[in-house]
Amino acid sequence: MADINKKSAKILVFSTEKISDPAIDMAGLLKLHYPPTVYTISIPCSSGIKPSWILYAYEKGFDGVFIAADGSDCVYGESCTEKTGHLVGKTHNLMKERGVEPARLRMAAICSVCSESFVKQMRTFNEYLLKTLHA
Amino acid sequence: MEVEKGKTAKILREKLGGIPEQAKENLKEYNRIKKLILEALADGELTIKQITEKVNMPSDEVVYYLMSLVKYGIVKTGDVDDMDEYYTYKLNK
Amino acid sequence: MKKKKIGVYICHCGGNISDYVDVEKVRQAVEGDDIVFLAKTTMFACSDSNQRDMVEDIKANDLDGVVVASCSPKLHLLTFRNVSVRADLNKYTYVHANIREQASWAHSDNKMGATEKAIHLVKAAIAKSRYADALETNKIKAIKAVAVIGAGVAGMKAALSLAEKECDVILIEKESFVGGRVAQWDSLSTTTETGKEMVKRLYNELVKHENITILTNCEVIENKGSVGNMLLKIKKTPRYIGGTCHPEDLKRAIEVCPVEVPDEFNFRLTTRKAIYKNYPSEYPQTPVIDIKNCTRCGACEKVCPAIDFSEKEEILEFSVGSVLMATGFDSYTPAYGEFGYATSENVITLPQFKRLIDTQSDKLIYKGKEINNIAYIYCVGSRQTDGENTYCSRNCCTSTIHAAVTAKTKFTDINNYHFNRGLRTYGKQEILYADSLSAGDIYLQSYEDGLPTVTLEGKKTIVKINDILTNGREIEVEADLVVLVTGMVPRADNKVGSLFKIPKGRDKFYNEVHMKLRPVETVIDGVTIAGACQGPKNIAESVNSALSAATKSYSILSKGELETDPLVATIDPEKCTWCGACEAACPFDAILKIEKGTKVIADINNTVCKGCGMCAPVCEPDAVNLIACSSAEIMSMIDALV
Amino acid sequence: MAKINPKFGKELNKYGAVNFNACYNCGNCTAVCSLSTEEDSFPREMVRLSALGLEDDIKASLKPWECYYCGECSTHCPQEANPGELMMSLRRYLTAQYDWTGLSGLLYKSLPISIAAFILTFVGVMAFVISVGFELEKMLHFGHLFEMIAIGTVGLVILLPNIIKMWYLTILKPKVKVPFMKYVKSMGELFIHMFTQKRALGCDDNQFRWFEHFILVIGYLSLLFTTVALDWFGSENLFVIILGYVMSAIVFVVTVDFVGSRMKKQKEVSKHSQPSDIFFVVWLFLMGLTAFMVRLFIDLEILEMNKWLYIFHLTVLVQWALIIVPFGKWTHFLYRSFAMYFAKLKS
Amino acid sequence: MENPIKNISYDALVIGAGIAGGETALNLANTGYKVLLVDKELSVGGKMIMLSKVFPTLDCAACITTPKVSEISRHPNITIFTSSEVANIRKVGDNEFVAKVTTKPRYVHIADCTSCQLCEKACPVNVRDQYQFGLVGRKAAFIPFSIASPKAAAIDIDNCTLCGACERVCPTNCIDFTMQPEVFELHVRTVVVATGFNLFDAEKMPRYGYGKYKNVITAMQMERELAPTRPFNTVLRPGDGKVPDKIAYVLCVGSRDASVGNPICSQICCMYSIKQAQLLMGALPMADVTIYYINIRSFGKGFEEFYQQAKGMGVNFVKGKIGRITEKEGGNLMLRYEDINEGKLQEAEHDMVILSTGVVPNTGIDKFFVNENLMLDQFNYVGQSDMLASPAKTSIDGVFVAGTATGPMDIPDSILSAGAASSEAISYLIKHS
Repeated sequence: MADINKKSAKILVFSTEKISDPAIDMAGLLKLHYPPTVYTISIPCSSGIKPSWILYAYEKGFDGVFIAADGSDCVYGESCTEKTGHLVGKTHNLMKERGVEPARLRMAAICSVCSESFVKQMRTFNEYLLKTLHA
Repeated sequence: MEVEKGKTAKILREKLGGIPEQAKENLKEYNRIKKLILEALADGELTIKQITEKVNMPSDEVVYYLMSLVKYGIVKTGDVDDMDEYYTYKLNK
Repeated sequence: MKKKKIGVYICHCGGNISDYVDVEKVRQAVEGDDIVFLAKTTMFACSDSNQRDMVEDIKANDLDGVVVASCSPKLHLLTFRNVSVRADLNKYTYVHANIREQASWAHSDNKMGATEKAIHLVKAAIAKSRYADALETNKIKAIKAVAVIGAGVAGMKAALSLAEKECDVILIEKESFVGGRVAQWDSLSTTTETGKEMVKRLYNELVKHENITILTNCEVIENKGSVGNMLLKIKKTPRYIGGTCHPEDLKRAIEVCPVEVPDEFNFRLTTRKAIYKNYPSEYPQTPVIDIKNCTRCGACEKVCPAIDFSEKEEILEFSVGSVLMATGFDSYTPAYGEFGYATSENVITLPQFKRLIDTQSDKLIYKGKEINNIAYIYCVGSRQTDGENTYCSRNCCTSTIHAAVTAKTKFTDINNYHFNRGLRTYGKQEILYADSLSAGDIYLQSYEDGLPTVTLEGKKTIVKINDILTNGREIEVEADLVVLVTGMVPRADNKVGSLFKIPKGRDKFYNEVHMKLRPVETVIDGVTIAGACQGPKNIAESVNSALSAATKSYSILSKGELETDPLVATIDPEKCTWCGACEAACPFDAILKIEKGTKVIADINNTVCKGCGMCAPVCEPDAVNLIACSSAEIMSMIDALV
Repeated sequence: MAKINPKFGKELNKYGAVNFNACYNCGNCTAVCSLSTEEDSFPREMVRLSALGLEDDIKASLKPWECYYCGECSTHCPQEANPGELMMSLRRYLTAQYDWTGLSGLLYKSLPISIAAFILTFVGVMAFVISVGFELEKMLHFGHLFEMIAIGTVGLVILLPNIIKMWYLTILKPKVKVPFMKYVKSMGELFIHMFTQKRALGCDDNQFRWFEHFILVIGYLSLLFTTVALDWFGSENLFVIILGYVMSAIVFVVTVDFVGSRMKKQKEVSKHSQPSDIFFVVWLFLMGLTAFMVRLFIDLEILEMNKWLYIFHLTVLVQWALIIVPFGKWTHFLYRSFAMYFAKLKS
Repeated sequence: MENPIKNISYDALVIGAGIAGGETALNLANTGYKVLLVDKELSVGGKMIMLSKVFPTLDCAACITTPKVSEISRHPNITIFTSSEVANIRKVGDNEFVAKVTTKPRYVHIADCTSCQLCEKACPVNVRDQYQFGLVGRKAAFIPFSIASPKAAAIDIDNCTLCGACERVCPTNCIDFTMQPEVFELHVRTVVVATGFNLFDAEKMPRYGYGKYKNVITAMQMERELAPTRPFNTVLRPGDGKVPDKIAYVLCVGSRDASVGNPICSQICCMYSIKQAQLLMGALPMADVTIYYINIRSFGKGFEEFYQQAKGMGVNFVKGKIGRITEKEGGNLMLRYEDINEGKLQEAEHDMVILSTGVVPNTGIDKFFVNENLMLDQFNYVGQSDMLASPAKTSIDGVFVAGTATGPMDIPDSILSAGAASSEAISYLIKHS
């Protein structure tokens, strides 16, 4: 089993209950495969993620963190994109301070039907992380 | 009338004066075919095609009875052949 | 604190999960956890018998919480919360793990990986379960009144249905008259009643109900509060006609009005004056002055004493418990030159054609020319392969055939040529198609990659097609009139939709929560959707959805009280130093500044807070946490996932 | 490039077509037809051409003749559009198109004109019998003469030019190139189909219908041969007399069955029978019956009665030879065989 | 044994516990009305509960039906009578109906059954399982299907040999052969007819060979083959157990066909066939799936996209109605059709054929009403007295109709129609309270 898992990086995904969760669920429904070491924690809105959580994830051993943001579809209002962007910027700074490569945090808007784009994101992120961290 | 629990079938049987002919026939037929199929499988795994030849019955009947036996856990499904066409079936021991 | 005791159920989902995830292995992996009292696998966790078993397990073992690992929580979170409730647990002690969509299905190519992931996911759920405490829902008073937005047939029927259920109804129409699209049609398919008669009948029923307030010329401009108690601000544009206007006076007023503008009611086929009424029996009976186009020349005032330019715009306020959206659709406007639209004078749209046949008698005349040969081009603006509208507009096939048959019956010497992409007269509408065929209508079908073309040759308008039904031969028709069968598109003006933050689907129509489980509800609590604003529909289908939405809105409010989610933000008064960052971040005005003892801190209005968590990351002292998504919980989940 | 003529349907209705416009082009008729092939797919194609009114294509087509009307397509048509009857109507329409005199079209489309024609010929026969003073001998003699002249004239003046027109419409006008040798080599096709209707054997309905038809054709042709070439009514030869009896009996027995089923209109094929169809079988039946009776009366020497019987027979004969053979349904005997021949040329 | 007629009162009687009847009952019950839900089958859930996945979202049908079904089963305001049929309904007042309902004996006391399946194991009988559409057998003592509700055993008395084996093994003694039919006389204030539809009997089109050719099956049978509780555990041809690789769908079997008496379009077959085709492509990646159609009717929300998706996945769509099917040696089938795109007659060989049978009315509903006339429409569906403005109203005041009893419709439309029927029924109950 270890062999299989070595081929993929550990990625923590913060997804949102109403928008990106359905897309990730649909990726499963459509049997669009991505590495099984991608784990999802679902929260109401991507602009509610605390930078401390992300830093904690690296500390605990996650290779990468991905924010599946609501984008303009957010049910809580259009300010979500801007706020999520802001907190990512803040986290990047904190990461730099701690010597964590900022590229290990990625964000993309995943709409509720963006299953394919989610899977693509996961695959490229995984490849990137494997190349930079496990090479 | 006090009815003893667990023995009510007898009461109905007496009331009806026996059991329907068709139910009896159906059971007999099932037992016969079940026996044939199980005997055929006794020597090893077979595909439905092979069972059909062995028991000399229409293949759709074999499918029906065999699948029922699979459902009841008496027979189990083996592997599919190289052409991905036919599965084999074997006794579930 | 006493150690928690929870039960874990891992679902096979009849193979959907167990074909790829070794559920027994998952069970064994979590069995030993200190708070896991029992761990079981089940064929269908959602089945009635398993639910019964769960209730028994909880009661018999005095469990404090339950974790079910099965499909997406979208499907069964509520189911299992209810199971917990039936076992006398608080529903928030329930935690769900999604090991189907996010494990077995997503990783069906890697059974070991899927199993490993499932184990982690269930462990994370168990970690979360440690923090999942009993929460009490907020009970709030629900105002037994519904605002129905849009007074088309769907809105009118919804209003009637609610009024019959002893709900107060505010029926709000942006236009000056009620009836929406149906008022624009005379003949309707499957009935002898005209659209106008149907609107009249519904209106007469509406006015019988004292608990219905009909507001025309009105728009919702502000929405405060949330389900149960929503305060709506409504802008009412004046009609500038006071009281009742004598019909003769009105006639004269219209005559003297010097302004002529394209008449939207007739889809710009004709013009109307600045003072107008679309048809005699229109409701409300009072005409209206279109103030945007009025030049205030005062000519009408002189002939009609009821006209009153001193009327002012009003702002009305209503408190309602729920909002039912029935804002309808727009008809697709073809692009310039699309099948000759706007470039050929013989090309019109289906709604225009329908108005044309309604307004003419004996002979069909368009632009002074008698029309005999009519070409209908289907799917204009629908089923686009290179445009945005990929969907089928559902109703246009039937609507076109109905219009074509009506034209043929009403006028002499009409030849109908239908250039279609495969007829979709579903259900009983098939009979209409058969009738039109028998009557001699000719249908030509284009290949998906070869739509018909409209060309102008001198004054002639030629429609050409490679007809599938004639072995792909090129066939041409010289048409006197080309009717573009335009589909339904979402309303271009979506101000009211944005006001209520109603999400849209791929097709840009309002999106329901679930097509089958919750077809008239939106993710916004208390806001339901009805009719064609949710997607293309015919009249009967719109009415069905309107009545469904009315039932849903009513059932939210019928008890006079409702419960809101306790999953809101919390403030740690110790840490809070009131900087105002959270207040600025909250899109719902749910954060207030309060004085607590000597300290000024933030406070959450629980009924308004939607629990989005936007306030949490902006808090420098980390005083804000979301219930069920607190830092402690998230971090313990991260621990479990690693 | 083709232009639609929506009025064509109305014209076709006059030839008996019913409800073919209802077709929604599912192709079921083509798919259930046992004679339809990948190379020759019908009847939907003909239904479509008719609905669009593409007359030139219809005139150039031989497909209507390739159908032997078993009725399967109509029985199973989901829109009840009667493709089988459309094919029948197209055959009538084409017959009218091939006929240079235009009389076929008139007779098909108008029952009153048909009846008038029958009355007119009857009047002619009466005028003749009055002119010969009701003398049976003279009538018999003239009748025999008439048959021979009529066959020759109708054949040369009407039918031959019509066949040429058919050839023009289906081969020449659509510019089908056919080498001369093919004309010669394919001749066999013409005769096989003319006498056997071989193709109809491929039909899905019972083979009995084909057999009946075959017997009828053989019976009719033999009867024609017996009366015309062997002068049955005048002959003393016992073999000829018996042959005539047998042949006429066959004709009238088979036609009784045909008339019967036309009357009952139970089978799909006879649900929509037109007057022209009924005239054809009834007159055939009457010819068989009266011929049989006339010879019988001669043999029984009931000569006074026979006068009237013969007048009846002669009337039927004249009407047959002057109306039904050149302009009526009889022509399908020729057109069908030639259609098979031409189809072979085209293939 | 004499059966006492039981008198009970309810606010509403809902006839038919399919998705429409169930939704109606829930809506009524949630607003506080007492509902009696009657179904002739052993389980509630109607046809939907038998399906594999549903278009266009591909949710599994069980995932949508089971939560509804368990909500219905548990609702304090809903009483369910399964194996029960309405004998007659009499209107006795302005807003009162008396319905006579007969319940066939199940020979199992539902409340005591734990669905342990020991009886099933013990039963020696094997008959064709109606819930698997005859593809596989079941016992005479059986649980209808795994997600049935009530999930309790039943005895198929017609095929039972009364050996008593089931009784002997039953741990709770819930099997009872002395059960008698019961007759109830129910007082209700309103009636909702949600009797659903029947599927066209494919044997009425002998040219397709259904019943004769074993590898010609109906779409409902394929639905079972694809469902999680499938009879063969994979997709096989019932003729010889081969994994099919060239599968054909024949659309419009018994719909849009006046020659078999059903001229209207069934409105669901195109979509369910496309759905099954997609599922088959998933289940048998090497298989070829061809759909023979007249017109594809993907008219609903997300339907057209679903159709295009199927095309993208490689499902073949051929325009042309199948005229005849003939069987070849070895069980393969020849399909004869005109390829409309080419205008040519074609023959294609497939190893399995699925007949997408249409929707036909469930007849006899009008006979329920003894002193009122429940009008039917020209196709024998329940007539709508005000089709556009009040689609749920029937010719009888106080009797409403929901779902496919009024004509073919898909699941979302059935649910909306049920919403409308419940709205009308609630308004009626309030008006007459």
